[in-house]
Amino acid sequence: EEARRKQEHEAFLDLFSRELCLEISEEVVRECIKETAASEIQLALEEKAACVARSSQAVCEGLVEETLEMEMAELAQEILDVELQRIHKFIK
Amino acid sequence: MSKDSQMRAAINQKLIEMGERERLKELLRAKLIECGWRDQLKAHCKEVIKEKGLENVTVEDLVAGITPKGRALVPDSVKKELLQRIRAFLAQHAT
Amino acid sequence: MSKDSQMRAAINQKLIEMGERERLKELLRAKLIECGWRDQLKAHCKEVIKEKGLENVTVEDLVAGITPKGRALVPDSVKKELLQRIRAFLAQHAT
Repeated sequence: EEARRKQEHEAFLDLFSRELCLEISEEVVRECIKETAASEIQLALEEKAACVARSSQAVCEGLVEETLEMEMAELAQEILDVELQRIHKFIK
Repeated sequence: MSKDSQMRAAINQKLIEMGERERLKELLRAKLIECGWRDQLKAHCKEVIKEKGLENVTVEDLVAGITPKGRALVPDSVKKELLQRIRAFLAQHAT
Repeated sequence: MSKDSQMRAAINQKLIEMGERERLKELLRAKLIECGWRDQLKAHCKEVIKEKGLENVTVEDLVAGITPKGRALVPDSVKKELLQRIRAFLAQHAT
Protein backbone atom coordinates (compact mmCIF):
# COMPACT_ATOMS: atom_id res chain seq x y z
CA GLU A 1 0.00 0.00 0.00
CA GLU A 2 2.82 2.33 0.98
CA ALA A 3 4.68 1.61 -2.27
CA ARG A 4 1.49 2.18 -4.30
CA ARG A 5 0.86 5.51 -2.55
CA LYS A 6 4.44 6.57 -3.13
CA GLN A 7 4.17 5.69 -6.80
CA GLU A 8 0.92 7.65 -7.11
CA HIS A 9 2.49 10.64 -5.40
CA GLU A 10 5.49 10.52 -7.75
CA ALA A 11 3.18 10.33 -10.74
CA PHE A 12 1.21 13.27 -9.42
CA LEU A 13 4.36 15.35 -8.88
CA ASP A 14 5.57 14.50 -12.35
CA LEU A 15 2.32 15.60 -13.96
CA PHE A 16 2.07 18.69 -11.77
CA SER A 17 5.66 19.71 -12.59
CA ARG A 18 5.03 19.43 -16.32
CA GLU A 19 1.78 21.38 -16.10
CA LEU A 20 3.36 24.07 -13.95
CA CYS A 21 6.34 24.29 -16.31
CA LEU A 22 3.99 24.77 -19.26
CA GLU A 23 1.89 27.31 -17.37
CA ILE A 24 4.90 29.40 -16.30
CA SER A 25 6.48 29.18 -19.76
CA GLU A 26 3.25 30.30 -21.41
CA GLU A 27 2.83 33.16 -18.93
CA VAL A 28 6.41 34.42 -19.31
CA VAL A 29 6.47 34.00 -23.10
CA ARG A 30 3.17 35.87 -23.41
CA GLU A 31 4.40 38.70 -21.17
CA CYS A 32 7.75 38.96 -22.97
CA ILE A 33 6.11 38.95 -26.39
CA LYS A 34 3.76 41.73 -25.37
CA GLU A 35 6.60 43.78 -23.85
CA THR A 36 8.80 43.27 -26.90
CA ALA A 37 6.03 44.14 -29.36
CA ALA A 38 5.13 47.30 -27.45
CA SER A 39 8.74 48.44 -27.11
CA GLU A 40 9.55 47.67 -30.76
CA ILE A 41 6.54 49.69 -31.95
CA GLN A 42 7.53 52.53 -29.63
CA LEU A 43 11.10 52.36 -30.94
CA ALA A 44 9.91 52.36 -34.55
CA LEU A 45 7.67 55.38 -33.83
CA GLU A 46 10.57 57.24 -32.22
CA GLU A 47 12.88 56.36 -35.12
CA LYS A 48 10.29 57.56 -37.62
CA ALA A 49 9.75 60.80 -35.72
CA ALA A 50 13.51 61.40 -35.65
CA CYS A 51 13.75 60.64 -39.37
CA VAL A 52 10.89 63.06 -40.14
CA ALA A 53 12.55 65.74 -37.99
CA ARG A 54 15.94 65.32 -39.70
CA SER A 55 14.39 65.22 -43.14
CA SER A 56 12.20 68.29 -42.50
CA GLN A 57 15.30 70.14 -41.37
CA ALA A 58 17.15 69.09 -44.53
CA VAL A 59 14.20 70.07 -46.76
CA CYS A 60 14.02 73.43 -45.00
CA GLU A 61 17.75 74.03 -45.49
CA GLY A 62 17.43 73.08 -49.15
CA LEU A 63 14.54 75.46 -49.61
CA VAL A 64 16.42 78.30 -47.93
CA GLU A 65 19.51 77.62 -50.04
CA GLU A 66 17.51 77.52 -53.27
CA THR A 67 15.67 80.73 -52.45
CA LEU A 68 18.84 82.52 -51.37
CA GLU A 69 20.64 81.53 -54.57
CA MET A 70 17.76 82.88 -56.64
CA GLU A 71 17.43 86.04 -54.62
CA MET A 72 21.15 86.77 -54.65
CA ALA A 73 21.44 86.18 -58.40
CA GLU A 74 18.45 88.43 -58.98
CA LEU A 75 19.81 91.09 -56.68
CA ALA A 76 23.30 91.02 -58.21
CA GLN A 77 21.84 91.35 -61.71
CA GLU A 78 19.54 94.14 -60.59
CA ILE A 79 22.32 96.14 -58.92
CA LEU A 80 24.72 95.68 -61.81
CA ASP A 81 22.04 96.82 -64.28
CA VAL A 82 21.35 99.93 -62.22
CA GLU A 83 25.04 100.73 -61.89
CA LEU A 84 25.61 100.24 -65.61
CA GLN A 85 22.65 102.46 -66.46
CA ARG A 86 24.05 105.10 -64.13
CA ILE A 87 27.44 104.96 -65.88
CA HIS A 88 25.80 105.14 -69.32
CA LYS A 89 23.82 108.19 -68.27
CA PHE A 90 27.01 109.73 -66.92
CA ILE A 91 28.92 109.06 -70.18
CA LYS A 92 26.10 110.54 -72.29
CA MET B 1 -12.56 18.85 -3.57
CA SER B 2 -10.52 15.80 -4.59
CA LYS B 3 -7.24 14.94 -2.90
CA ASP B 4 -5.32 15.91 -6.06
CA SER B 5 -6.94 19.32 -6.31
CA GLN B 6 -6.33 19.92 -2.62
CA MET B 7 -2.69 19.08 -3.10
CA ARG B 8 -2.42 21.27 -6.20
CA ALA B 9 -3.93 24.20 -4.34
CA ALA B 10 -1.57 23.67 -1.41
CA ILE B 11 1.53 23.48 -3.62
CA ASN B 12 0.46 26.50 -5.65
CA GLN B 13 -0.04 28.46 -2.47
CA LYS B 14 3.39 27.42 -1.22
CA LEU B 15 4.99 28.40 -4.52
CA ILE B 16 3.48 31.85 -4.25
CA GLU B 17 4.06 32.31 -0.51
CA MET B 18 7.70 31.36 -0.77
CA GLY B 19 8.23 33.60 -3.77
CA GLU B 20 9.30 30.60 -5.84
CA ARG B 21 6.77 31.22 -8.61
CA GLU B 22 8.18 34.70 -9.22
CA ARG B 23 11.73 33.37 -9.01
CA LEU B 24 10.92 30.72 -11.62
CA LYS B 25 9.46 33.37 -13.91
CA GLU B 26 12.51 35.57 -13.41
CA LEU B 27 14.81 32.63 -14.14
CA LEU B 28 12.95 31.92 -17.36
CA ARG B 29 13.06 35.57 -18.39
CA ALA B 30 16.81 35.67 -17.79
CA LYS B 31 17.35 32.44 -19.71
CA LEU B 32 15.32 33.75 -22.65
CA ILE B 33 17.53 36.81 -22.84
CA GLU B 34 20.70 34.79 -22.36
CA CYS B 35 19.91 32.33 -25.16
CA GLY B 36 19.13 35.11 -27.64
CA TRP B 37 15.38 34.44 -27.79
CA ARG B 38 14.53 38.06 -27.04
CA ASP B 39 16.87 39.35 -29.74
CA GLN B 40 15.36 36.95 -32.26
CA LEU B 41 11.92 38.18 -31.26
CA LYS B 42 12.98 41.80 -31.65
CA ALA B 43 14.32 41.07 -35.12
CA HIS B 44 11.07 39.34 -36.03
CA CYS B 45 9.08 42.35 -34.77
CA LYS B 46 11.17 44.62 -37.01
CA GLU B 47 10.47 42.36 -40.00
CA VAL B 48 6.71 42.39 -39.37
CA ILE B 49 6.68 46.18 -38.89
CA LYS B 50 8.67 46.64 -42.11
CA GLU B 51 6.45 44.26 -44.03
CA LYS B 52 3.13 45.69 -42.90
CA GLY B 53 4.16 49.32 -42.47
CA LEU B 54 4.32 51.03 -39.09
CA GLU B 55 1.07 52.91 -39.66
CA ASN B 56 -0.80 49.63 -40.23
CA VAL B 57 0.39 47.77 -37.14
CA THR B 58 -0.98 47.93 -33.60
CA VAL B 59 0.65 46.27 -30.60
CA GLU B 60 -2.12 43.63 -30.71
CA ASP B 61 -1.44 42.89 -34.41
CA LEU B 62 2.24 42.56 -33.72
CA VAL B 63 1.67 40.29 -30.73
CA ALA B 64 -0.57 38.07 -32.85
CA GLY B 65 1.97 38.06 -35.66
CA ILE B 66 4.99 37.07 -33.60
CA THR B 67 3.43 34.74 -31.01
CA PRO B 68 3.69 31.47 -33.01
CA LYS B 69 7.36 32.08 -33.77
CA GLY B 70 7.95 33.29 -30.20
CA ARG B 71 6.61 30.04 -28.77
CA ALA B 72 8.46 27.89 -31.27
CA LEU B 73 11.76 29.59 -30.62
CA VAL B 74 11.94 28.78 -26.89
CA PRO B 75 14.82 26.28 -26.68
CA ASP B 76 14.09 22.84 -25.24
CA SER B 77 17.11 23.20 -22.96
CA VAL B 78 15.51 26.23 -21.30
CA LYS B 79 12.22 24.41 -20.78
CA LYS B 80 14.14 21.43 -19.39
CA GLU B 81 16.03 23.59 -16.92
CA LEU B 82 12.80 25.16 -15.70
CA LEU B 83 11.22 21.74 -15.27
CA GLN B 84 14.20 20.57 -13.24
CA ARG B 85 13.95 23.60 -10.96
CA ILE B 86 10.25 22.91 -10.44
CA ARG B 87 10.91 19.24 -9.69
CA ALA B 88 13.64 20.11 -7.22
CA PHE B 89 11.32 22.53 -5.42
CA LEU B 90 8.50 20.01 -5.29
CA ALA B 91 10.80 17.27 -4.06
CA GLN B 92 11.79 19.52 -1.22
CA HIS B 93 8.41 21.02 -0.35
CA ALA B 94 5.63 18.73 -1.59
CA THR B 95 5.73 15.89 0.86
CA MET C 1 18.49 54.95 -50.99
CA SER C 2 18.66 55.56 -47.26
CA LYS C 3 15.54 56.02 -45.13
CA ASP C 4 16.38 59.69 -44.65
CA SER C 5 16.76 60.40 -48.36
CA GLN C 6 13.52 58.54 -49.08
CA MET C 7 11.76 60.63 -46.49
CA ARG C 8 13.28 63.86 -47.86
CA ALA C 9 12.13 62.95 -51.36
CA ALA C 10 8.63 62.15 -50.09
CA ILE C 11 8.38 65.45 -48.19
CA ASN C 12 9.58 67.45 -51.19
CA GLN C 13 7.16 65.67 -53.49
CA LYS C 14 4.22 66.39 -51.22
CA LEU C 15 5.26 70.03 -50.84
CA ILE C 16 5.50 70.41 -54.61
CA GLU C 17 2.27 68.53 -55.36
CA MET C 18 0.26 70.73 -53.06
CA GLY C 19 1.91 73.97 -54.13
CA GLU C 20 3.29 74.46 -50.64
CA ARG C 21 6.91 74.61 -51.77
CA GLU C 22 6.23 77.72 -53.86
CA ARG C 23 4.20 79.26 -51.05
CA LEU C 24 7.07 78.65 -48.63
CA LYS C 25 9.56 80.25 -51.00
CA GLU C 26 7.27 83.25 -51.35
CA LEU C 27 6.98 83.47 -47.58
CA LEU C 28 10.76 83.34 -47.25
CA ARG C 29 11.23 86.06 -49.86
CA ALA C 30 8.74 88.26 -48.03
CA LYS C 31 10.47 87.59 -44.72
CA LEU C 32 13.87 88.45 -46.21
CA ILE C 33 12.55 91.81 -47.33
CA GLU C 34 10.74 92.40 -44.04
CA CYS C 35 13.80 91.70 -41.89
CA GLY C 36 16.05 93.98 -43.97
CA TRP C 37 18.13 91.17 -45.50
CA ARG C 38 17.57 92.46 -49.02
CA ASP C 39 18.58 96.01 -48.14
CA GLN C 40 21.68 94.89 -46.27
CA LEU C 41 22.72 92.72 -49.16
CA LYS C 42 22.05 95.47 -51.67
CA ALA C 43 24.41 97.71 -49.75
CA HIS C 44 26.96 94.91 -49.69
CA CYS C 45 26.66 94.50 -53.48
CA LYS C 46 27.44 98.19 -53.92
CA GLU C 47 30.46 97.89 -51.66
CA VAL C 48 31.82 94.94 -53.64
CA ILE C 49 31.30 96.79 -56.93
CA LYS C 50 32.97 99.89 -55.52
CA GLU C 51 35.86 97.84 -54.24
CA LYS C 52 36.49 95.85 -57.40
CA GLY C 53 35.42 98.40 -59.96
CA LEU C 54 32.32 98.03 -62.12
CA GLU C 55 34.32 97.06 -65.19
CA ASN C 56 35.88 94.13 -63.37
CA VAL C 57 32.70 92.58 -61.96
CA THR C 58 30.44 90.03 -63.63
CA VAL C 59 27.12 88.84 -62.17
CA GLU C 60 28.83 85.57 -61.20
CA ASP C 61 31.63 87.43 -59.41
CA LEU C 62 29.15 89.52 -57.56
CA VAL C 63 27.05 86.53 -56.53
CA ALA C 64 30.19 84.73 -55.33
CA GLY C 65 31.24 87.84 -53.43
CA ILE C 66 27.97 88.30 -51.57
CA THR C 67 27.05 84.65 -50.95
CA PRO C 68 28.83 84.13 -47.59
CA LYS C 69 27.28 87.30 -46.15
CA GLY C 70 23.95 86.49 -47.78
CA ARG C 71 23.82 83.15 -46.01
CA ALA C 72 25.04 84.51 -42.69
CA LEU C 73 22.53 87.35 -42.66
CA VAL C 74 19.43 85.14 -42.75
CA PRO C 75 17.98 85.43 -39.23
CA ASP C 76 17.56 82.17 -37.31
CA SER C 77 13.98 83.19 -36.50
CA VAL C 78 13.14 83.18 -40.22
CA LYS C 79 14.61 79.69 -40.70
CA LYS C 80 12.79 78.53 -37.58
CA GLU C 81 9.48 79.87 -38.84
CA LEU C 82 9.96 78.13 -42.14
CA LEU C 83 10.74 74.83 -40.41
CA GLN C 84 7.66 75.20 -38.26
CA ARG C 85 5.55 75.76 -41.37
CA ILE C 86 6.96 72.59 -42.92
CA ARG C 87 6.28 70.63 -39.72
CA ALA C 88 2.73 71.94 -39.51
CA PHE C 89 2.17 71.04 -43.15
CA LEU C 90 3.45 67.51 -42.57
CA ALA C 91 1.33 67.11 -39.44
CA GLN C 92 -1.72 68.18 -41.40
CA HIS C 93 -0.99 65.90 -44.33
CA ALA C 94 0.44 62.90 -42.52
CA THR C 95 -0.82 59.59 -43.86
